[in-house]
Amino acid sequence: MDSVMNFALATPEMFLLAATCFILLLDVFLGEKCRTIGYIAALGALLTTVFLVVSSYGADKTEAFNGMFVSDNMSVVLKTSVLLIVMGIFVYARPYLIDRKIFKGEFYSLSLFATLGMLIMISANTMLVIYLGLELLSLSLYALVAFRRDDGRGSEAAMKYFVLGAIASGMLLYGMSILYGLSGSIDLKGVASYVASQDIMSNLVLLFGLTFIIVGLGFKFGVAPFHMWVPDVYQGSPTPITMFLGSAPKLAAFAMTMRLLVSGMEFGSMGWQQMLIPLAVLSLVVGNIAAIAQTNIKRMLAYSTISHMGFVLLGILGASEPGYSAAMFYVITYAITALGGFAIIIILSHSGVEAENLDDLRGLNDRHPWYAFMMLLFMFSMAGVPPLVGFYAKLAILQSVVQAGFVWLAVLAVVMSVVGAFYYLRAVKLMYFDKPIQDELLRMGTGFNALLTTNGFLVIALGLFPGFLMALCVEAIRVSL
Amino acid sequence: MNYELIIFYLFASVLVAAAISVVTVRNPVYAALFLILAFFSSSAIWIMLEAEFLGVVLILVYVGAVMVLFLFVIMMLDINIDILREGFIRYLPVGLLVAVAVAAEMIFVLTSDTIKTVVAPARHAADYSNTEALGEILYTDYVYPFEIAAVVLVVAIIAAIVLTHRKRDPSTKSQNISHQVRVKSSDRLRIIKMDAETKTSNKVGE
Amino acid sequence: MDGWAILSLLIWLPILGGLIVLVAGDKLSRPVALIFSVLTFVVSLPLWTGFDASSYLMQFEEKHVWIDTFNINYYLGVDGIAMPLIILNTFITVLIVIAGWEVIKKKPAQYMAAFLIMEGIINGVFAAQDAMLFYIFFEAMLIPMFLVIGVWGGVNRVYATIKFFLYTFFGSVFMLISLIYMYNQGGSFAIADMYNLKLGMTAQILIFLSFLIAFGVKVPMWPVHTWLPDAHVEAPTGGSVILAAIMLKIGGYGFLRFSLPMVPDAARELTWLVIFMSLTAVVYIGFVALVQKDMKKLVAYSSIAHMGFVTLGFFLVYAIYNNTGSYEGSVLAMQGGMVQMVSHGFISGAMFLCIGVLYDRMHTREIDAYGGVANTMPIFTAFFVLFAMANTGLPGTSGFVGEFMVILASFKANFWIAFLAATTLIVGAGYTLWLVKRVIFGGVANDQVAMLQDINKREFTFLAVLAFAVLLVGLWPQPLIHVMEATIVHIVDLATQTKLPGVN
Amino acid sequence: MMENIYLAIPLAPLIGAIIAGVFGGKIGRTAAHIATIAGVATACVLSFIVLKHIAFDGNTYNETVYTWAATEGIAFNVGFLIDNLTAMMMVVVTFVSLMVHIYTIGYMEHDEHNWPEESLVGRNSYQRFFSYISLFTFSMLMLVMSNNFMQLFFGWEAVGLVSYLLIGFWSTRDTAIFANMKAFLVNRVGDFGFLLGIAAVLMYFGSMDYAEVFAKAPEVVGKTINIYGAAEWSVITVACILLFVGAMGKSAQVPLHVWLPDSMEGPTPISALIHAATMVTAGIFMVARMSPLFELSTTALSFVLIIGSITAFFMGLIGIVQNDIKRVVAYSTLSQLGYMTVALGAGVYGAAVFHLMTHAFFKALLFLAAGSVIIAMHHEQDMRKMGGLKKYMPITYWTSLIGSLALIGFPGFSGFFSKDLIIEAVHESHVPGAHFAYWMVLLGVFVTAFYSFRMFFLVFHGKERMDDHTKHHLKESPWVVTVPLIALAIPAVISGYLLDPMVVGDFFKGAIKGVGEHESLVSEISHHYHGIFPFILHGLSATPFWLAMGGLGSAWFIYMRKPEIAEWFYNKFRWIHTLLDNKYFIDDFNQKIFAGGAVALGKGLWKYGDRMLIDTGLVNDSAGFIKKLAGWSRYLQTGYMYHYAFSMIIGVLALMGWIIYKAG
Amino acid sequence: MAQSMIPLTHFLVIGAILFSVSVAGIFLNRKNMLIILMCIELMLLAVNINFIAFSHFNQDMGGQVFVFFILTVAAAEAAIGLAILVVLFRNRGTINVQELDEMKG
Repeated sequence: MDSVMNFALATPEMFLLAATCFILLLDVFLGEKCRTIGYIAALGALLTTVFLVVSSYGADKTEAFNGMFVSDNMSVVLKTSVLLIVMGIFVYARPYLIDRKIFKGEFYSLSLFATLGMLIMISANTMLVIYLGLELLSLSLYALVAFRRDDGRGSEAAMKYFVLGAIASGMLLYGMSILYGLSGSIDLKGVASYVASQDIMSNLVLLFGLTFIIVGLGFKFGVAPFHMWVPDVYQGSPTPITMFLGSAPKLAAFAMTMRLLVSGMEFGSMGWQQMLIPLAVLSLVVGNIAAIAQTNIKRMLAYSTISHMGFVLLGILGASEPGYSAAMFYVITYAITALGGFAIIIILSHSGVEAENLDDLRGLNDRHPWYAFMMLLFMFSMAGVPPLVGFYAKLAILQSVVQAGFVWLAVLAVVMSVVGAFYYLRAVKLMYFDKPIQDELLRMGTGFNALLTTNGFLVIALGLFPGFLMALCVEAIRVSL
Repeated sequence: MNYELIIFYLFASVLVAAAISVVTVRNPVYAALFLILAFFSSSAIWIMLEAEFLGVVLILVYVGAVMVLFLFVIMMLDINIDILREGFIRYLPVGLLVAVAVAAEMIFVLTSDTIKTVVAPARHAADYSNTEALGEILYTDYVYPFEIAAVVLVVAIIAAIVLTHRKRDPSTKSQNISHQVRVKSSDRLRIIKMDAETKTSNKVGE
Repeated sequence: MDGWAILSLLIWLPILGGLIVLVAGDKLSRPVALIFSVLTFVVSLPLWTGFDASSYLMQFEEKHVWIDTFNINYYLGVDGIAMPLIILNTFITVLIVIAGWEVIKKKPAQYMAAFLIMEGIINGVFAAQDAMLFYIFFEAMLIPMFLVIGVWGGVNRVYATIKFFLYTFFGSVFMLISLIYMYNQGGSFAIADMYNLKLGMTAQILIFLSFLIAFGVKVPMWPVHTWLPDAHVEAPTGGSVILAAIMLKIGGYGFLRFSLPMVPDAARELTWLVIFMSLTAVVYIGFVALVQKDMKKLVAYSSIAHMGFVTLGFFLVYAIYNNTGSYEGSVLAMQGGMVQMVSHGFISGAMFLCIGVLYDRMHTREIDAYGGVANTMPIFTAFFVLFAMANTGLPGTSGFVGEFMVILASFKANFWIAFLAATTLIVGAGYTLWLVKRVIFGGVANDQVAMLQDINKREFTFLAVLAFAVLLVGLWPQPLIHVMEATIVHIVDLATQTKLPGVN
Repeated sequence: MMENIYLAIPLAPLIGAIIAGVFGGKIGRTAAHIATIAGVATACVLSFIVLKHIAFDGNTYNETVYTWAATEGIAFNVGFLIDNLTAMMMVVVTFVSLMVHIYTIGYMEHDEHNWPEESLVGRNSYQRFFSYISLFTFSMLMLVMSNNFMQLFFGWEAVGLVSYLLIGFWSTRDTAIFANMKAFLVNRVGDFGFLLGIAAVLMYFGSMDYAEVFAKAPEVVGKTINIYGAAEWSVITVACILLFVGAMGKSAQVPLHVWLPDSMEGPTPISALIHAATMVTAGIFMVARMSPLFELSTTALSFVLIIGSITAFFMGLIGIVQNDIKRVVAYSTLSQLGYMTVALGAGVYGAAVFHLMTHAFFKALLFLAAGSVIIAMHHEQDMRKMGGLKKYMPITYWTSLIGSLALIGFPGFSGFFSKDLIIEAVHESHVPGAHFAYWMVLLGVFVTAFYSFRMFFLVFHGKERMDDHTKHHLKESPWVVTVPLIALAIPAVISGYLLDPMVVGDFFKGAIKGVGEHESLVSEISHHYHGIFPFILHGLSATPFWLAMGGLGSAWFIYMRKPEIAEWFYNKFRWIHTLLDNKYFIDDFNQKIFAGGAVALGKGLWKYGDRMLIDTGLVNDSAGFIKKLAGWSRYLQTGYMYHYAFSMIIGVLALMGWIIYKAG
Repeated sequence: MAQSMIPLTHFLVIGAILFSVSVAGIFLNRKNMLIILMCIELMLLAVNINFIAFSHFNQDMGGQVFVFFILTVAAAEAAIGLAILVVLFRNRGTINVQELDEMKG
């Protein structure tokens, strides 16, 4: 298949690119008053892309563009999830943007470019494309973080994100250069065949390159000790952007990890397993413990993300199919849950008031029981309490970890999730047990509410019936490896 | 020791020195210039590695565009350079330690047998064109990344505009040439008729 | 009724009811909740009437594939130990709904909904025959309870409820790991399959300890009991009742369902530890209860002491064997533990309801604030003294049966175990009667007591129903003992067979 | 037919109790006492029928009523064992109970005056009281009719409960509610041993049923149990001593006697019924019932004997210094219970039961008489404020005299027969400690006579020391009070003449076992026995009689003739008085060491164990530590970009170092 | 011509040194954001040297293509970085790294 230029496979990406450019132009020509058209167009573009992506499900693993593009079930599932999540973000973001007068076409075009970057990453089959997709995503995100130009925090966050992100890319590239140097190929297949011929634990240079790769991945996931940007950027970004950062890119990071570590270096699992263990442990510890001391709700969620990514790493480091599918399940469901959590923050922070502090959650049950209940679901799901999806995700991960023989890691993980339960409980406590500080009515649009309800419903439904999604993940991993 | 090696060492030392200068000089303008020097030297090294095209591109793109951009920004931001080096010395030991540790660890690994045993390939013949070889694959095998790179550049443009473009302040005065050309005398001068002044109407505050 | 999926109905009917109550709003919530709770209770009765007591096998089974990936099934069934507890649960919930009728003024719909949902979940805990299903219900229960204590609780409710949640959560996560481990060994989460799983000694001991933490916290056993007094003190009356009457039982149930049959060799090895903890609960906690100044705390501590008998009864089996060389007496002990659980459900529930009755009038639980309540509330006094006597294990009340059986059996294990266990006769009577003396008897202590109104019809109803239950079980426990006999014998069988690989 | 009667006997009082208790407020006082009295009367009449059926027609009955619980081949039944012992007990219980019921109508007539005005619980106190005593009758009948240990324990505790309720009947009195709690707790100490004893029986005999247990007793004789260290104890000894600990609690033997004097806080009828005639003798009954077991252990018997003799003598001594009329009777009860226990220890169970019966009558009589006095004195119980009541209350006076003579064992009165028999038996006994016991009981006779007549003289003779108001109202009690007095005075005299059939004859054969050595003891006594009148004559010349007379005489001399002797004695031997007045300081000791100790221990455990170590130390501090960690972790997140970059670099370095280490 | 006299290690060491210098620069530079951006350029330069060296020694054009794209992306990155810097300067009036600590903890 090498030389066949099977362009058709990349239809979704191409369509999305075209649609994005179209929306960009549309925005320029329609002007201020017709922003909603751009919004609808963006949603339409995403939805169409979803259909295009889904239509290729079930096919065998197929490559295109001289082997640089790969389409498999994993990519389909992840892409679909990414696209749907971005759609959700668009819906959630709208009232926020309108309130702050930044309801602009650039938001959509940059987000769509970022989405495109993620799609590219997910389907990447060479280190080069991975890098380019990553940069496309990252550059869009840097700009989005600084999207509120008059906000000092936003620009500070963007600066930090940019610099650290650039360092991380540099390190990733350095690692890639080593891999390239050793294997003589920028292709993952070439790398894979080289690694297969080596005993990784005695090939210091390979391990060395691997280290830098892991750093790059770790940064993208936001796992300790490469997590330092996460809280600051989460806090500084406009909430919809935080929502974006905290959800979809984790899927892309997962895909990138799967491509680099599993497709590229499956035979080197001995090596990267050893490196992922300290990262996972550190993330679980740092994320859960540091979150306790937070008073800012976005920072708290940031630390919580760190700990959740630690869990994802636990799944990956099992280096087994169940582990990968568990991690995939985890990352998808986490993104869904996080989306809901941030949506609540958006609700709380409407009309010029930025909901920053945990105290803003106070008395939410008195102000709007339904929102409070939804938030309760998200929080308990993140804490891993059954029957919500967060529990099931953790269960799958733990199962793979135990299967891989790392019972102590599983124990550590659950102990840390008990610690973590504390701050989720605190959020629930504020909503349910405390009196509201302000009793301003909370009212969002129908679309928003419907989506939020769906989101909450998903958290329960996927918890009660995780079978379908889990089977999807298992199948995706099985076929794609 | 042949002269190739001497040239390598020459450029390498210049490169390293320039790099160190970038991070140590007080004035950002100098830093930018040293960076340009570093690019020049590395460009030379690349050419020694038969990557002529990239060597040239490095000069053209980097020195010609990126570094100019840097200098622009430096000038634009008008930074007080006096305070810029404060604390540098204080953290120097730690910085050095880290740098040396990183370098040592890297060099330790990179000088291991895996790398040492790599045999240098034969040089290409004189009629070999690096540019051509690159060009041949860039638009065929690498068309996909190439397109992505294009998108990345678009994003950069959009992002830069979104971030830095400001709505024009309505009070700012600017030339509009077509406007100037199309101007008529009537636009410039309007003759109005007025009644003669009378004493009675000449009151203060009227 | 065979065709009906009774167990599913018992789980989902109250949950559905809870949702309907939420939708129905505050005004309608009470009658709707009552209807659903009574309905659930009625639905649970066929479990008793249709139960075949001669078999230890699961009855009313339902099995559906649930999560294929991990071979997790929606597998329900009850045997002689689960069935009485389910009925206890449905029964107590009715009382809770009645008890909360007028008292709960803040968000009654949410209150009632929480209890109904909790009822369904707890039924699920007892009915689950798949370990993961059990675990899910086991944990899910925490959410409504967390809210109940936190929203309707007392001054210190936040501390108490978070403590409660984290304690229990902490306890249970280790069990999760153990279950996963066993799944990885045996490829199934079905409890029955786990019974057949061969496990090495180290694995067994670790699994046993994880179960011990999980269930020990729930029971609660000394020294992981300190969440209970706090939770009780802060919880609203209904919360205390469900906590004491049902939730604690889940811990005991877990020991029977999981610890003993799954890791018998470890249980044998560590039986001294459990017995030590149980006896400490009985003696140590008894003394601690003696000096409590808060009525609820006192009863909470007495709950811990009583639950000590449960765990003691369950784990006497190996000690009896070591002492006498036969397992005769183990069934007696285990049944004693089970009866004690059911009986404690009635008695502690009743005690907390009584305290609730007082609290609703006086808004304090300080013992010192009372005195001479008998003078103003004679009918209440009659009930209170009855339940207090039941709490001291007076023969003729249900409190006697379990303690009696356990003490009798414990003598077979060791004189001193029986000796220490029997001290509850003195200490238990001490703290209970002292409470009665200070609260109920004596002259009218203050104006507030003088103003007290005796119980109304609603309060009379639930106290009378419980009094009836307490006396019924006390005077004729045979039906209760009979239904669980076959199951207990089976559990003793399982617990006395080694599961070490290579043996047999 | 008989089954129904057996069932009806306990149930009739129970129904009465329920009617009076639950519906008391609705049906009113008269209906309540009619219902209960009817119940008890039925039981009483039926008991006599049963006595006839069993004792005279020579039947026994041992059947199960229902299975309370059954597991592992052990049946816990509720059932009746009716033999001569039981039948006798039933008669005593129901008869005394009936008398007390009737008496109560008069005694409690104006009970509302005993309650604070506003107290609702006082409104129906009359009905409640009847309900309680009927409930007591039921419980006591369940106890004596039981054919197994479980039911025995049930009755055992149930009578304790009623006793608790009745001692604290006047619940607004602090002393009463203290006394009832004390009574319950001290009884619980006994029950503690009792329950362990039952457990031991179950373990080694494998049954709860009396008949099966007794049948298996010979097999268990050789078995030993290891309790502490290497010492091996005979199972039977351990079981018997444990069971006897229960009896010590219920029958108020030293050192578990402390509750009984305090129990006088309750209304007098129950002092008569429960704390003199019936409940306190449950322990005696129980040991007699268990005689086939006790018989097998000399050690246990010796223990019983010594405890009994200490109680008999030393508790009597305290009676001398009491001024409360009921307390004197209470200490006399203690002392008499000691006598019964001594008899048990000596192995003459029949004598013990015989004394139990006679004592039930005369002590109930004495209590009711005391109650009659109290009614007349407007609930004044201090004897120093009485005197010369003879002329006001003739019936009470004469019945009291009969009771007192019976108590001191004056020949011809019932107490004489039973007590003399016990002293005789102890004298003959070879149980270790019998010698000591003999002297104790012998001296006890003097003491008994002394305090009994001290009381008698102080109350009925001498100066009238009461205030004028009381004096003005002094009159004989109404018929409901006096009729029971008379009705009890009759058996208080004549029941002694049953000595012939009951002890010497084979009345208790089959019910009470006296095998081995002790049987010979009984037969030895029988050998000396030549009929009832020779026995009386012999008694007139025996030491106990003269001791009793001496006691009587000194009481007369000191309190009627020369009160200054008492004064002198008081001043000279104040320490003895202090010692006796403080009941050997046992109460203070208990209060300090046991009650205070328990509270202190509880406080300590709570404060240092629960709160400090577990809650603060383990729970809150670990949570606090994590919080602190969280606080510190915030410092790591400095906000400075170069620190973030530094962390990444350190991460890279560490990862590289780690992997080089791993690979190397 | 014969093969090059300069061993691969030399190039890699140069790359490593550049990499370390840039890392140190980022850590040491606490006042001027611009220098940090330059350090990033240096880091990319180090990577590029690696790629080109490997490309040469592997006789594979992939590395050079990679460098080509890195240069492209780096230019874009620089543009965005500088744009953010400008925004930051406008908001804060400074590009002092030490003052960028509004968010922490």
